[in-house]
Amino acid sequence: MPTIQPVVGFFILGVLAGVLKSDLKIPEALYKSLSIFLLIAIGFKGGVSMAKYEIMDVLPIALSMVVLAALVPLTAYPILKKLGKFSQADSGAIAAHYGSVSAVTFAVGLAFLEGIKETSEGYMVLIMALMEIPALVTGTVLARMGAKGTTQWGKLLHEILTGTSIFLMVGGVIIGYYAGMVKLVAPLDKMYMDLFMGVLSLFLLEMGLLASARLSAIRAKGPFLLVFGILFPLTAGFFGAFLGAAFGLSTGGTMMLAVLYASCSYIAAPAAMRIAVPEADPAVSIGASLGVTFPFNIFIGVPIYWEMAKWFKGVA
Amino acid sequence: MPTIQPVVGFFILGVLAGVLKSDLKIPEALYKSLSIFLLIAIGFKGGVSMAKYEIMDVLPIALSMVVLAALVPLTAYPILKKLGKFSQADSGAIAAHYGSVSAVTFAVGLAFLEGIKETSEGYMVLIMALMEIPALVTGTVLARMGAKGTTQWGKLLHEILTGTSIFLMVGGVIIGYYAGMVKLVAPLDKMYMDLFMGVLSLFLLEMGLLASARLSAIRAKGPFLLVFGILFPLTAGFFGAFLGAAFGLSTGGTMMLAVLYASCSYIAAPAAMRIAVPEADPAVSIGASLGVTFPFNIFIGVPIYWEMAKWFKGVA
Amino acid sequence: MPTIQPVVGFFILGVLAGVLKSDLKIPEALYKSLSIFLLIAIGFKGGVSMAKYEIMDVLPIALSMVVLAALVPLTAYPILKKLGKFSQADSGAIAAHYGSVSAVTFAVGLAFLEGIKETSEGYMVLIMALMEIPALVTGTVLARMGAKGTTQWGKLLHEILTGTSIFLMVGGVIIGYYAGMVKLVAPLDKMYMDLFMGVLSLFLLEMGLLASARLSAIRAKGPFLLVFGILFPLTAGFFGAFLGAAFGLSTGGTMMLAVLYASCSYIAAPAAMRIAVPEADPAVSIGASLGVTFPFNIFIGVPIYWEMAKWFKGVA
Amino acid sequence: MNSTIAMKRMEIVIDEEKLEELIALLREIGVRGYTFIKSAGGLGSRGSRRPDDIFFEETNALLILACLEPTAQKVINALRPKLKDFGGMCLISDCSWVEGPAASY
Amino acid sequence: MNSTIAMKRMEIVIDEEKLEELIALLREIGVRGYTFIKSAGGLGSRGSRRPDDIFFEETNALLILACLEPTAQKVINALRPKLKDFGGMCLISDCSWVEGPAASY
Amino acid sequence: MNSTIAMKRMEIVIDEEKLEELIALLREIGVRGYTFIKSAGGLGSRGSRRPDDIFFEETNALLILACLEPTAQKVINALRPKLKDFGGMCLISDCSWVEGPAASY
Ligand SMILES: Nc1ncnc2c1ncn2[C@@H]1O[C@H](COP(=O)(O)O)[C@@H](O)[C@H]1O
Ligand SMILES: Nc1ncnc2c1ncn2[C@@H]1O[C@H](COP(=O)(O)O)[C@@H](O)[C@H]1O
Ligand SMILES: Nc1ncnc2c1ncn2[C@@H]1O[C@H](COP(=O)(O)O)[C@@H](O)[C@H]1O
Ligand code: NA
Ligand code: NA
Ligand code: NA
Repeated sequence: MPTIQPVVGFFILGVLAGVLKSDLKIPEALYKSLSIFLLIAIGFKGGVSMAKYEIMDVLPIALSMVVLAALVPLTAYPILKKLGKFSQADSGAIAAHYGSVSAVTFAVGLAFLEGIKETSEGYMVLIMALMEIPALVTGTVLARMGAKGTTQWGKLLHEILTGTSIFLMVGGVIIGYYAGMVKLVAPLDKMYMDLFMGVLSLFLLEMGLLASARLSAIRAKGPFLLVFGILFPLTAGFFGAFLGAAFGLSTGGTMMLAVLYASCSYIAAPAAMRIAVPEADPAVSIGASLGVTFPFNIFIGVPIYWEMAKWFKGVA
Repeated sequence: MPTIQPVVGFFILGVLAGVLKSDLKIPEALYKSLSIFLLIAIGFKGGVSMAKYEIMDVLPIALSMVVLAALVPLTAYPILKKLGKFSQADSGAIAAHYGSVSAVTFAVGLAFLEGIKETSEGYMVLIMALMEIPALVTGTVLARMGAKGTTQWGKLLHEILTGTSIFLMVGGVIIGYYAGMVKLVAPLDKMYMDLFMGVLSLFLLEMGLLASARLSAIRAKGPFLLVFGILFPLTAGFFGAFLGAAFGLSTGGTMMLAVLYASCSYIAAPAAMRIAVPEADPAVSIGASLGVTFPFNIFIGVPIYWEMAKWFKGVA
Repeated sequence: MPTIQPVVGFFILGVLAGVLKSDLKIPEALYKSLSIFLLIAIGFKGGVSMAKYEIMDVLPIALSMVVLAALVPLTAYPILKKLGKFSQADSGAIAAHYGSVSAVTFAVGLAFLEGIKETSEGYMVLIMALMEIPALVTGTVLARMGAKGTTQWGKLLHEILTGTSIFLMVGGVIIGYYAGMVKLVAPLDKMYMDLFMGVLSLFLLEMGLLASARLSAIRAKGPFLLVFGILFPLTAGFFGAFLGAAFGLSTGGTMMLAVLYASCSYIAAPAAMRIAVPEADPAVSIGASLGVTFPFNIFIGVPIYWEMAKWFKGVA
Repeated sequence: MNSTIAMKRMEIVIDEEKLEELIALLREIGVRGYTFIKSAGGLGSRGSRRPDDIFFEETNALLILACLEPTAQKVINALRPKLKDFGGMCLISDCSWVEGPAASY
Repeated sequence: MNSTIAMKRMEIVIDEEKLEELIALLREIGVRGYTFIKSAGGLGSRGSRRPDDIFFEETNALLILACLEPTAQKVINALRPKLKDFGGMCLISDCSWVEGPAASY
Repeated sequence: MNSTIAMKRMEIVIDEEKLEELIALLREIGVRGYTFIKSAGGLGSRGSRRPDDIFFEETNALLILACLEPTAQKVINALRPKLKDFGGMCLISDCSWVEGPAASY
């Protein structure tokens, strides 16, 4: 079993600060700046390594993986509704969160690969950006099926497509791709590549603070969400690893696809669901995704998805 | 024609975010922090490379180029007044903006030279800092000629000299010069040199957002300002390139002088003009300099000034 | 005498900006972000180099130095009370400030050693973090001896132990130590080590601004505090250097211990004293420690402590 | 109190996003002065809105307006149909304006 | 002013740290709307509190509350014993609420 | 409302840059309590001032002051000559102060 990355220690530090009621506070402007940096950097890194592929060769594979991502909320929804006894709106909203992805979990996955000197396909980042769309749309449809009142589809699609996350990641991919093509990655990499891990560490510190504040929100449905928040990503990750191997990705890429399927959103999805399903309670979905699944994934999930990837690649 | 730098792609990204009404926002504290960084870094880089010259050798040349910068607003003023039909106050204020310089355009110029592995004289940055003074003073005199009410010269000079831009750039020059002399550039360069391009990229993202918001302000005088905002910097840049070659600068330095003459201010000048010529409408001058001339310069102007510099150096 | 580090030039720049009433302002969010960075970085650097020691070997030495730190406020108190004619509360509070330490002075000391290619023991940072405790507790006891009203010991200890400074430094030490043990320092060092000096430079700029604003607060007791603020750290530093040599530290480590004893707090101590000794006037203690002792230490003190360390090591 | 003019003080709380629209409305009516503060939090009929929630940036703006009674009535008339869309509340009370060189009301 | 309801306007200034407690208290009483602003500075019996002091983050919060008279009296009664611990002040004045679709008072 | 004291509530809006000067003036008069909020925007006789304009940092400060009538009159007298230099406005209204342990007025 590979060693745990030091960077995730910052998440524990943040949780501790919350638990011990330390007066540590991350300025809001810093939190936002770090997330802008990470989104661009993730996109940029992906774009640079995408410059090595013929874009047309990978597009069909990438798109299939994106479309298949709609299966995740479709699976999550009945579980949440039947077993979890959530309302239709809440079930749909939580399903959308789990179908969507977490850029920071993705980043921790990349850091993990870096630590063990492995790589993954650059276009994984594009898949990540695009996966939001089927997940959020499916989640919304499920939440609103048969409900009265019209869904603000226009506003929702605008929010999804021009929301900070997708916008900056896709922008980063394009600039990184261009930089890779014209061989001018050089001075930008000092910032977006070399500092990636350091910036991620500060961001995880804040994530820890947030997670410890959010956990209390899920108290009522705590036991169910604890089980769901661990077993569901494991299952989704298993499916992702299977798909990755089936599509012939590298072992690193297979793991990253498992991470994408397993991770769930706590930035883009809450913003979208607020518009699409305002009657859902955001405290529950954020509490589960940030308080349970996110820490599970970065500490335990990522190494497991790596083992899954190796196993599937051995089988395949 | 050399390739466009990836870094300017971030400007496009910002403009797009504005046009598509993305919810992307750069926190104000980040914007200010980036500009503090860039001003120090520009000064520091310049100071370090100035440490290679005998300061007394270059001072007379530098001062002449600064004094000659007063010609720019003197030329711009009658054009704005006669052809543009602006009020005296507005003409003077816009002239001051175009006589003054843009540190970010300068930075893009440096990035361009870095991209093609060329260098320029370190003291260009000192010229940039000093050029503000004749430009803003001349612009103020023009705007206030024969106007009633007294000009607050004391307050204006204090604003110019201790304003954040000049203060940090000159401070950076002095510290960089000292660091160069005592050969202790080392650990500071990891920040102020290595990260320069990365920080610039984030700043350009915000510039793009601002530019797209500002363009609407010039609608009334749009066609005139569009033509003026492109042809005037081309002419001023041509004059700068001529001067640079005449003074015997390197090709890179010649280009940078052209950039200085061609670029126009949207940070220092607005602040100064608000004090000196409060009756001028800042929306127009900022709209023209940030919405038209700045993007023109960073995408099209800089490569053209490079060609001009090569041409003049060939001739000279 | 070794050359002055360029980085401290930024402190002068900040003071100048204050004196000249420049409109330069460091956004509050940047100031806080920089201090979060510096605290983690100091801890992380220390932790990484601690990974080279057997922790049990150094613990007794480290703890003795921490306990002996209580001597500093005990010495300062009678001087402040008798010679300085301060109230009991003020004397205790100022004593606590001078017994406590300044992480930024420590950082300047590290930068100094880096400049002359010397090193120090990594566990100095742990000593720094722990030294706050005896200093603040002793200062509080002195200030409250015989005073009516109960001391809020619980709240005070919570403030000291979970206050941002100690929390982040100790957190950084642990993560750095872990990273050092598992040999995964690599991508985090690009941020927390390489950028240390650059971030410090921006922080010193703000310190200069603050110091110039704070100096006016000590006008009434100015002459006494000026003498005290210089002679006391020199004496404490001398004692620290003696101890360092006696405990067998390296020359660099001996100097750093002198710096710890000589430096005084203007972040952690004010926060703690506000809770423990609310009747003391914070303007005086912050004015003396930030306006007098901090600049003295970073410009003149640090090189002197280096000479002291060399002298004691020669003697020892 | 001498040297003061009797006026109405209006206090409007709306979604921060709608502030520009409200200001445009006020300008149309001919209001010559107002003061606003952003990043306010609150509780209302649509639940609570908090400026420091990192996930949802739902903030209110508070606008204060001193004007003569007829203007106040005009503002109310213009505002009432919009209150639904804007959300929030509008309070009115009596106040006195201390006369100074400027008369921005 | 037509279409308005006579109400009480309460204005409370307390330590920002105590805001959550105050809000909990208000909710208990059954208050249905309020607006607050953080990062306020001020001077009071415990000396001055400034939002921009880099060493001491002592800030106040200002809370504004429009409600009917009986609720106001309930708030006063609940608040008075707490005022010592909360610090700060509480002002009350008359105001009129412009009727709109929502009635968050 | 029982247990309250009748007072004047003053509300002053000025350039944020002038706030220190205003506070000094208030202290001279002997005012014992006030609350202020920075980063306010507004429209007045000198045009509009916006806290979020990245090019021009023109912001107002809002200061609220509860005091007894004689103090209020003193403040007005001291403030009126300065209003030109300070810019801004000053409103006065009636209010009641809820009695508590501290009397910072
Ligand atoms: N009774 C009230 N007192 C003070 N502020 C209120 C009151 N009712 C509503 N508000 C404010 O108006 C905002 C929007 O209200 P609503 O549209 O009813 O949700 C709330 O978030 C509060 O800031
Ligand atoms: N007379 C007053 N007018 C306005 N605000 C006040 C007044 N007295 C106290 N305050 C506010 O209440 C806060 C706390 O007051 P205190 O608990 O008395 O120190 C102060 O910092 C002021 O912001
Ligand atoms: N009638 C008014 N109501 C509310 N605030 C006002 C009014 N007139 C002026 N102000 C405020 O006072 C500031 C300065 O006003 P002035 O000095 O007239 O430009 C404005 O920016 C507003 O914030
Ligand atoms: Na997922
Ligand atoms: Na120019
Ligand atoms: Na000390």
